[in-house]
Parts: sequence; C-alpha cells; structure tokens
Amino acid sequence: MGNNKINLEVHLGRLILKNPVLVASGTFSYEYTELIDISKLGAVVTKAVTLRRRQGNRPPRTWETSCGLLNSIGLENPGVEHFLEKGLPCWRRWPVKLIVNVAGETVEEYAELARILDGAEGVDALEANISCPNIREGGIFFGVNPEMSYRVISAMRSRTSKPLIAKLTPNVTDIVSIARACVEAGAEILSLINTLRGLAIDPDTFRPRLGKGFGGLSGPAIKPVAVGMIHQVYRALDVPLIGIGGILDYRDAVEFFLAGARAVAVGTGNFVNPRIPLEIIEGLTKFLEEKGMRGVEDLVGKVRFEVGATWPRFPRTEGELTI
Amino acid sequence: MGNNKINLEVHLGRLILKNPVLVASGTFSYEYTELIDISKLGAVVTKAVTLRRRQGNRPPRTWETSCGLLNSIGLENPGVEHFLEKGLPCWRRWPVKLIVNVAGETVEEYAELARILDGAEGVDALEANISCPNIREGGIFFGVNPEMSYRVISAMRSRTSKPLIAKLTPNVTDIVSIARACVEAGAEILSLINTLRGLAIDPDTFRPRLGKGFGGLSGPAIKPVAVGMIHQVYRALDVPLIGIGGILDYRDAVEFFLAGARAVAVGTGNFVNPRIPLEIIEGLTKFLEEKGMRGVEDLVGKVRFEVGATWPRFPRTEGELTI
Amino acid sequence: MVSQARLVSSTLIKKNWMTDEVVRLTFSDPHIPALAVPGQFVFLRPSPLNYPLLRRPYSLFDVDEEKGVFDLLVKVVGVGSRILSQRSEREMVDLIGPLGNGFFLSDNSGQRELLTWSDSKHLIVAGGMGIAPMHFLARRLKERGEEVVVLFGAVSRNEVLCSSEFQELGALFVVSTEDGSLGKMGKVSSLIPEYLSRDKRIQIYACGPRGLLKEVVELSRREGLLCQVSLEERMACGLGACRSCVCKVGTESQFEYKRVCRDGPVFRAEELVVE
Amino acid sequence: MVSQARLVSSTLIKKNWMTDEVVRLTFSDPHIPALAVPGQFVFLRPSPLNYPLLRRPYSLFDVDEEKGVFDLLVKVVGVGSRILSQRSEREMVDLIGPLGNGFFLSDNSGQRELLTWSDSKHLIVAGGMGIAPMHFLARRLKERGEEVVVLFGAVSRNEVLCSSEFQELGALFVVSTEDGSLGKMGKVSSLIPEYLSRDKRIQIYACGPRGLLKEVVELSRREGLLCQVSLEERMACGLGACRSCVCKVGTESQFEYKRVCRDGPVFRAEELVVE
Ligand SMILES: Cc1cc2nc3c(=O)[nH]c(=O)nc-3n(C[C@H](O)[C@H](O)[C@H](O)COP(=O)(O)OP(=O)(O)OC[C@H]3O[C@@H](n4cnc5c(N)ncnc54)[C@H](O)[C@@H]3O)c2cc1C
Ligand SMILES: Cc1cc2nc3c(=O)[nH]c(=O)nc-3n(C[C@H](O)[C@H](O)[C@H](O)COP(=O)(O)OP(=O)(O)OC[C@H]3O[C@@H](n4cnc5c(N)ncnc54)[C@H](O)[C@@H]3O)c2cc1C
Ligand SMILES: Cc1cc2nc3c(=O)[nH]c(=O)nc-3n(C[C@H](O)[C@H](O)[C@H](O)COP(=O)(O)O)c2cc1C
Ligand SMILES: Cc1cc2nc3c(=O)[nH]c(=O)nc-3n(C[C@H](O)[C@H](O)[C@H](O)COP(=O)(O)O)c2cc1C
Ligand code: FES
Ligand code: FES
Repeated sequence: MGNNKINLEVHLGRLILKNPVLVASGTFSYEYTELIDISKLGAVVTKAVTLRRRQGNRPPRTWETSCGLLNSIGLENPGVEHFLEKGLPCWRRWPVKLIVNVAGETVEEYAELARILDGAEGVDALEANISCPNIREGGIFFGVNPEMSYRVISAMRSRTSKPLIAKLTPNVTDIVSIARACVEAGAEILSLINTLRGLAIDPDTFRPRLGKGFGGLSGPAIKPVAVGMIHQVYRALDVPLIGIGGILDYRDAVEFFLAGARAVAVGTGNFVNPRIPLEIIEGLTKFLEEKGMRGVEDLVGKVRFEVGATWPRFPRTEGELTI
Repeated sequence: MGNNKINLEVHLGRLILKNPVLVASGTFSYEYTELIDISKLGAVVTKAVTLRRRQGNRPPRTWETSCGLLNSIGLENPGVEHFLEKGLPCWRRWPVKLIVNVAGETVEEYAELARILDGAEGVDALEANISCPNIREGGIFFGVNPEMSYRVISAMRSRTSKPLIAKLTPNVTDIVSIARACVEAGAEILSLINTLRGLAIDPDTFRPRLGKGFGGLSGPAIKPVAVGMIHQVYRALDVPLIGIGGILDYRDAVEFFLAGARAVAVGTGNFVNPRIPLEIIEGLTKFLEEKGMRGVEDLVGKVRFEVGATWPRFPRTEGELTI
Repeated sequence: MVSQARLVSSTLIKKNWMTDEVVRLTFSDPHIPALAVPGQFVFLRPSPLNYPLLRRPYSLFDVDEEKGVFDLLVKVVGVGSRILSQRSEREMVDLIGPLGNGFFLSDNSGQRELLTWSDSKHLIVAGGMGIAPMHFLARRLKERGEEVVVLFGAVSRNEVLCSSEFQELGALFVVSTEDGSLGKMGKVSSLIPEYLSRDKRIQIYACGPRGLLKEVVELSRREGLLCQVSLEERMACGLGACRSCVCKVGTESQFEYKRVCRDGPVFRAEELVVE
Repeated sequence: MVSQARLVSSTLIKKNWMTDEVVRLTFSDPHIPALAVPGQFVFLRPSPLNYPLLRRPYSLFDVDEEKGVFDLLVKVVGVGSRILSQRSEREMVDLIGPLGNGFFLSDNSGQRELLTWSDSKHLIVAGGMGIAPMHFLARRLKERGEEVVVLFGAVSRNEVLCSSEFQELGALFVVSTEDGSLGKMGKVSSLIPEYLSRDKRIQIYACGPRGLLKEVVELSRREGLLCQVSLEERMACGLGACRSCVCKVGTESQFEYKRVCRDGPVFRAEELVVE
C-alpha cells in the first residue's frame, strides 16, 4: 500500500480530466481563486450562461433547509458575449479545464449558444442545463420530457464539435428515458442531478422564503436521491456520468463512483467549505492507495448488491408507462 | 388574543377529525400508547396492511442520512386477517379515528383489501399506498402513472363506501396528473408525500447501506419537496389534502397548511420524539390563538406569493408532455 | 411483558473518560434505575437539535436504585456518539427507557423464566463494547452469590475496559487481545473452552461483534450450553413500530423476523440465526 | 479591490455575554486583524459538523492588530448563532475573512475614496445588532480626531449594548428605546435631526433593520447628507459566486442587482434602492 502509483485521470468520452473532481455550475466563480488553487481541480463548470443578460430573480434567493439549500437565483448572468469578453479570459489564465454551462428558453437559444461557444478557445466542453422552462411550450421544463430533451441536445450537437454534456433534472418519473434521449441526441456525457423542486414558507409572514416562490433543493439532504439516479442511469446506459448532489467529502464522492459516476462535481459544498473539492482529491488518492487500487475506474459502478436483491424497476420509455 | 375559542376540527370530505394532526403510516404502532395519549391524535394511520402476510426485506432496513432516513422495510406485516383479528381490536380500545393503509401487488389485491375492510367496524377510512410496484405490469410502480393509479383507486372505490384516501408518491414528473386521476377515480382525500427513492452505499464495503439496495427517503431533508408538491396539487384541484414529509414541529405543520394541506401527518418525527404529534397540537392551538384565528381553515392555502411571482408550470396531463 | 418505558429528560451528572474513545456517562433519573433489568437499553437523542435525526441505543452499564442514577458506556464511533460524548455535565438528555427485554434471570420479577441455578457457572463473553450491558448483569449475579467469569476480548490493550470495575464485583476478569498486547493473544472465543467445567451448568451471556456471537452460538450448540446473546441492529423507532431492527429467529430455511428493540435485544442462542 | 480574504481556523479565546442574548466572542488570528477595515465581515461555520450547513456572516466588531485578535458580537436568533454562542473557549472556528468592502474611509489604504474631512461630524446610526460593525468604525474615526456621535436604537433597555465601550472611545452615545425604558422613547431615526448641524458636513453610517435604513436613506437624500449603509442579505457563498445576497442599486425602475457580500455590505445611500 502507498506504493502503487495512483492515477486520478479520467476519460469522459473525449473529455480527459486530470482528476474526477469538478465544481458544479452556479456554485463556483472566479472569486474562489483567491482562496484555493483552482488549477488542481479536474474541471471548473461555469455558472449558466444565457444568450442575453439576465437580471435573475428577486431576493431572497436562498433559504437554508435541514441539511439542504433552496435557491432560486434565476440564472443571473451578463450573457454570452460578456462571458466571452470578460469571463473566459479570466479563467484562461489558469491551467484548468473549463466546462461552460448553458441555458436557454427555446431550442434555438440553446443551439445559438452552442454555435457561439463552439469557436471559443479555452472552452473544453459544453454542459446543457436542460432544467429550464421552455417559454415556447408554455413553460414546461425541457428536461422533464424525453422529446424536448432530445431536441435541445440535438440542436446543440449540430452546432458544436466540442464535448457535449447533458445535465439532467431529478424531477422526473423516469430519469433513464431522459438520459437515453440525450445520449441518442448526441450527448457524450451526462451530469446529474440538478436540484429537486421545493418550496419553503415562513409561518409568521405566510410568504415563501424565496422571493420567487419555488426553488431548487441541493446539498446533503438530496444525496441519496442523486446516488440512486446515478445508479439507475449507470445500469441502463453506457455513457460516462458526472455525479452531483450533496457531496461534501471524499467518502461521498466514493459513493457516487461506486454507484456508477466516473467524475463528481461539488456544488453546495463549495459554500460550506471552499476547500472541499481539494480535500476530496487528497482523500480519494489516499483511499485508492489504501485499497490498493490504481484509479477511479476501479470504483466505477462497483456497488455490490446482495445476491437476490432486486432493484426498483422503472419503465424504459415514457411510452412503456401507458398500459 | 387567547380569548377566542380555537376549534381544531377539520373536515376532510366525509372524514371529520377532531384535530388535523395524524401519525403517518409505517411510523407508528400500538406500542406508542405506552408513551403518549393517542386519544389526543386527529387520527392514527396504520402500517400498510397487505392481503397476505409479508416477511419484509432483509436487514439492514434503515439508514440515517443527512437530516433524513432511508428505509426499505418491505411492508412487513401479518396480513389483513391477522389485522382484523388482533390489530384492530387493540386500536378500538382507544377513542381515536383509525385510517387503515393498504398495499397490493395487483389491482385485484387492492380491491380485495377494500372489500374486506369495508365491513370492519372501527376503520374510519382507507388509505391506498399506491407507491408499490405492480407485479403484473413488470414491477412498475402504480403511483407513477395516472392510468394505473386510476385503476387502483376505482377498483377500491367500487368495493368500499368508507372514505378513501390516495397516498401519492413524489417520484413523478407531474404529481398533479396522478392526483387528478385519483380524484377522478373516486378518492375523496389525497395524502402526500410518500418517500423519495434513494440509495446509499458504504464506501468501505461497497455494499448498499440497506439490505434491499434502494430505499425511500423521509424526514426533514424532504420537507421542501413535500411542501412544494402539496402546493402544486392545492392550486390544481379542489380536494382535501393531508400533508406529509419531514414534519417535526408545529411550525412545519403551519407551513403545510399554508401550502394547502388541511391536515398533516407526522412520520419520521415519531422516531425522533414520540411527543411530536401532541406538541404540534399544542403549538398549533397557541399559534392560532396568537394570530387571532379560529381554526386551521384560516391557514389552508394562505401562502402569499409576491405579486408578479410566477410558479413553475407543469404539464397538466401526461399527454400534454408529448409535443 | 408490559413495557414500563418512559420518555424522560435526564440530567447528565458525571463524565468519566475510560479510554481515549470510551466515556462513562452518569445520569440522574427517578424512574429508570428502579425499573431496569440487566440487558435493557435506553434510546436517546445525542443533541437537542434535530441533528443527528434519530435516537441512539445504549445499554444500561449499571444502575444505582438508591442514588437514582444510571450509567452508560459510550464509545465514540460516529457523529451521534461524538456529540453525546461532548455534552456537558448538568445538561439534560432526552431519552426513552428502559427498553427491550433483558437477560433471562430469575429475579426479573418473574417476567422471564428462571434460568439460574446455584450450581451454575456464569460465563460472560464480551467483545469490545459488548462489555456495556455486562456490569449490571454481573452485579445482579454476584448479588445472588453466583460464580461469574468475564471473558473480555479487545483488539489491543488500550481498548481494554473496566477490569477493576468487574474485579470489585468479585468476578474473575480475563482478557484476550488480538495483538497480544494484554492477556492471551487471540480471539476471546478461544478463551471459552478453558472455563467450561463438567461439574457445573454453564450459562453463557454474550455481546459483541457478529463474528464473535456466531462463534459463541455455534460453540454453545455444540457443547449443549445455555446461552443468551444480546444483539445490535440499526434502529429507527426503538419501540417496535417500524420493523427496522429485525433479526432472524428460527432456522436458516424457516425463519421469522423478530425485532431487536422489542423482542430482544437479548435472545436465546437456540432460536437465533446469526449471520 | 483585490480581496485579501483567507480561509482560517481561529481560536475562540474569550466569551463575554453582554446581554441575555448577545455574546461578544474574541478570536485570535494572525491575519484578519491586520487586513481588516471597518464594515468588513467574516463568514464562519458555527459548528465543525455540517449542521447547520451554511456559514454565517458576522461583522467585525473590532480588531486589535497588536494582540492579533478580533471580536464579534453575536446575537442568538436561530440555530447557527445558538451553536456558535455555545462553543467553548479554546475551540477552533473555521472562518473566511475579512470579506466585503468596508465603510468608505480615507484610511482604507486608498482603496476607497476619501469621504472624511476634518470639518465633518460623523453620525453613526445603529438599530439593534446594527451596532456590531460600528465600534471598529468609531475607533478609526476617533483615532483621526473626528467628532463621532452614536445614535443607538433598541426595543427595550435590556437590549442596549456597548454604551460604555463607545464612551471609552470618546464618542457621544445616545440611546432611544421603542418602549421608552431607556433614553428617548421612539425610533432611533427620530434622534437624527437633533444632531444635524449647519456648520459641519454630516456623514451618516447606518446599520440595522430595513425599516430604519429606509428612513435614514430618505432623510439623507432630503437633507443632502453623505450617507453609507451596511446591508444584510441571506448569503450562501459569501464570496460573490452564487448571487444569493443581492440588493438593488440604481432606481426603482432602472436597477441592477449588486452582491452584498462582495460589492457591499456597505453601499452609498444615493445608489441604493431600499425596499
Ligand atoms: C441495543 C443496543 C445497545 C447498544 N449499547 C451500546 C453501548 O452500551 N455502548 C456503545 O458504545 N454502543 C452501544 N450500541 C451501539 C451504539 O448504538 C452505536 O455505536 C451508536 O448508535 C453509533 O451512533 P453514531 O451516530 O456515533 O454512529 P454512526 O455510525 O454515525 O450512526 C449511524 C446510524 O447507524 C446506527 N448504528 C451505528 N452503529 C450501530 C451499532 N453498532 N448498532 C446499531 N446501530 C448502529 C446509529 O444508531 C445511527 O442510526 C448499542 C446498540 C444497540 C442496538
Ligand atoms: C454582512 C452581515 C453582517 C452581520 N453581522 C452580524 C453581527 O455582527 N452580529 C449578529 O448578531 N448578526 C449579524 N448578522 C446577522 C447574522 O448573520 C444572522 O443573525 C445569522 O446568520 C443568523 O443565523 P442563525 O442560524 O442563528 O439564524 P437562522 O434564522 O436559523 O438562519 C437561517 C438562515 O438565514 C440566514 N439569516 C438569518 N438572519 C439573517 C440576517 N439578519 N441577515 C442575513 N442572513 C440571515 C442565516 O445566515 C441562515 O442562512 C450579519 C449579517 C450580515 C449579512
Ligand atoms: C446557488 C446555486 C446555483 C446553481 N446554478 C446552476 C446553474 O446555473 N446551472 C446548472 O446547471 N445548475 C445550477 N445549480 C445546480 C448545481 O450545479 C447542482 O447540480 C446542484 O446544486 C446539486 O448539487 P449540490 O447538492 O452539490 O449542490 C445551482 C445550484 C445552486 C445551489
Ligand atoms: C419506516 C417507515 C415505514 C413506512 N411505511 C409506510 C407504509 O407502510 N405505507 C405508507 O403508505 N407509507 C409508509 N411510509 C411513508 C410515511 O408514511 C411517510 O409518507 C413518509 O415517511 C414521509 O413522511 P416523514 O418525512 O414525516 O417520515 C413509511 C415511512 C417510514 C420511514
Ligand atoms: S427500531 Fe423500530 S421496530 Fe425496532
Ligand atoms: S452570498 Fe453568494 S454572491 Fe453573495
């Protein structure tokens, strides 16, 4: 033990990362460079970039729940042009892979974002946040429907040759059907989960705790849901997965690897302690050493169900649901 | 203040309860009579009763997560005949309303349970736990599909004249479509939520923390999800709702009332502290007094969204999702 | 047996660190010392906050009816035990107890059958924290003039606990350690044969890791000894409601699940399927 | 301004209860006292456990560069502040700081423009815990020989804090309480007009509940006074990443969201839309 050389490098399709520890979209910004050495990260995922500047939702925008965080930031960002002019050059100063998270209100907006970012040097991959409502379709969320998800991803696919990640929402009956649609549309990597929809109300004022009303729940509270969804998708599809949801330490990360993730991203954990991603890299290295393993690949999907244990079975396509 | 008479009585359709505080299925048993005065409860909901005795899943059956509890008990119970002979007479010694939670593996089993319990004196209502897998349909959960939910509830409806409650699972894209199907099938009351599907893995042994593998997540961790779903159903349908999910104190209960619940049930909270249901009744009484309110009805659905706030919009039927 | 468990708020009156990881906590309470029998446990909230969420089960290390106090032996293994071990003297701890069925002893006010005879020899076999319920048991046995031998197994000498406490009771306290740093090197189960005698009825009381219990149960069956074991399983309600804490009773092919919290934690070796 | 915030583990060296609900905590740290300016805050983990999950922001009540210590004034209002207030002396607290932009003062090593003149009169207006950042500010102003008046408003006399601390600095400390139990009865904003003088430039520094800030901002606009306010908003990251803690800058019809944690917590009254 301790003698074998650990290699943390992971291959997510064409996207090769020096280690499997990322920081999740919306929970990390350039300001973190003041506190940690970001060049040690497997990759940085940017906050969602939209076509035009977005002001975001009215505050309050976050509310702490039991071991969780409810947020409705509302995709505040200065828009893709500003990102290319100001944001990207900052990130490029650092030797770290950069994944740009994009969000749109129509299929065309996603496609246009893919086209614009396709040419951007220093952008190593695109991640489609398909948890947004489709304003054309009356505000139904793209990511809850396989066909809508397919359309978003294939529209992006035809506009970019960069590695393409689809980020899945957990607010669905059948995550596998969405995952499959995204892969069929050309996503090379899936990341999951985004936040669970939730609401909190102040019993004194009768007002929602968030200015916007509903929000998305993240943090350790949702970890079991995320681990479960990773495993469902892992069993059904052969595609590299980025596990996200409540990761605070290397043991949480190992749980996701065992369930089937090939990389993990720390979201809310960055707020708890900005050092968490680096601590995970260190902890993981030691853990692999102690187990006599060579790399993360030795963990991926290696959860050992009891002989005879059954998994919850899920309909394989939306169609199958209709009986 | 303090002078007006508080009346905690609530009407859930035909089911009239002296107060709106219940104990949730699977989390309360006759043994609790040793520690608290159960006659003070609005109602007791029994652990799921099945047609035949069930041994349940292999242990470990529970695992504590961050502010949550993952369980896979597997509906261990001695079957409906035993319930009628042994369980029911015990409960009947107490002046408390009794709701019997039932679970089946086929539509016929649900129907048969409804028929058998229809004649049982001392059973004040039936609650259909439709979160079970349908063995006929390849293990797809009844409660994730509006048509299957409809079939279960209408089969029960035709066999019993007792008040009928449908208990909804949160593991769906569109809770409203399931809720609507249940109401159309004859459910007079809806209770929600059941547990969120989840998985936890031991990073040292690579085994799931539960013998069965996947489990259901309950407790404060899921409260925002539950409050959100109650509000979604409240806005869409005119049916009395029982709010369940992570309730530990009267302020949690008020949150559910404001979101649209007319009663609440304490689940995991009974494990945290068996006194919680009674403390909620006391706390609620004081709260209503202080607010100068007469009863719970003054709170139901009274959440005040900001002017101009938007709600996440959801497809109204499964059909609407297909575009 | 009608449970006499109560929901109480007990005052932590003394903390005494036995090893780096194990603390003995003394609580004052008017009910539990008078009600409890050896082998029972309490189910407590490590913190008044809702984190950790669930209660934790701890065996009664001993009670003092006269002083109205009872003791727990708490090993720090995770978040709940850590928080509990950091509580300060004079703080109140919310607990339910006494819970479960204790060891089968004739003096359990007749609630469980007589299994003790004056010609018995009582072998207590404890691995690690399995020692926790045994002081109360040994004291009761010694009070009745019985011969008590405590076989205690630990990984290493720094985990050896309570030797003087048991010696003060007049029990023989024999230690084995896996690394041989104290007492005989090896597993505690390997000590048992030495203490079996033909002229006395042997009664075994075992508590500890699953592996140890399995060995003890098998040995007892082979040798035809009377044996009771105290089990640990993950609990949620502690009261018998949730059916979380089950163990197998019967045979491997034909078993029933029984609740450790309510039907146990003490079971007869004959009936158990120890996996 | 390049942030000099650091992730540190500071030792809690002293606890001093000021009222039933407010405790003054003294921490030793080699960096923060030297780096900080008045109005900045630290973002700390109340407990080493992950509960509560998020960090909590606290203003620097004062720092002592020579001793290498800084103080926080913590009011117990919820779970995080309760846990923090129960931490023991000598425990380590994980914190990030100093964070945010402090008050606009000429001695902020030139990072913010000069807004102080020798012919100024400095009115500190604090409601309740809004007093927290003001001691550090008042000291800096007094060190430069400025005239400082502290107007402090509380609900009742038992919430009045730090009068002797400010008097020791040589500041005039004037109290109002809503119930009239100490000082003038009424809102603290009603004290302001008395202390406006024609011959001096008035500079106002305000911190406290939203209602108070709104009044102070409106009064300053009406009277053309220089005014800066320190805001509170719910924070998640504390660093500027998440855009949780925003406030409106601009006008009601044409505004931009700015981050309290990074662009504030101190803002000029002219630019703020206080709701
Ligand atoms: C009947 C009974 C009596 C016990 N008596 C003692 C005693 O006297 N002294 C002592 O130190 N320990 C005793 N234990 C074990 C003790 O309950 C656990 O060490 C404790 O619950 C660990 O909690 P934690 O939060 O520190 O650990 P964590 O590992 O963080 O706990 C996570 C979850 O697992 C459960 N858990 C962890 N370890 C065990 C275990 N060994 N058995 C059952 N559940 C477990 C916890 O209760 C909790 O729900 C007893 C267990 C049982 C069932
Ligand atoms: C820049 C800044 C400086 C502050 N300085 C001080 C100070 O010096 N002394 C002091 O006593 N308090 C100060 N506060 C308020 C303090 O942060 C809150 O009282 C504290 O976070 C409450 O935490 P809790 O867990 O006890 O309360 P809870 O109500 O349980 O907290 C729930 C959540 O709401 C947030 N929250 C609660 N109250 C506030 C608030 N007033 N402002 C922002 N977020 C809040 C918490 O951070 C937490 O995320 C300051 C706030 C800010 C933004
Ligand atoms: C404040 C906040 C902002 C977020 N913004 C985005 C975003 O812009 N795009 C996106 O795809 N996900 C966003 N997320 C979701 C996270 O990337 C992550 O999927 C989710 O929080 C679950 O992980 P966690 O539990 O580790 O936080 C955001 C989450 C939070 C808490
Ligand atoms: C141990 C356990 C057993 C449960 N058994 C049942 C059951 O038999 N039938 C049912 O409808 N729900 C069952 N539930 C779900 C609860 O009734 C409740 O819907 C859920 O736990 C959410 O509420 P809570 O967060 O307050 O626990 C069970 C929950 C737990 C924790
Ligand atoms: S812990 Fe619930 S039945 Fe034993
Ligand atoms: S708290 Fe995250 S931007 Fe201010």
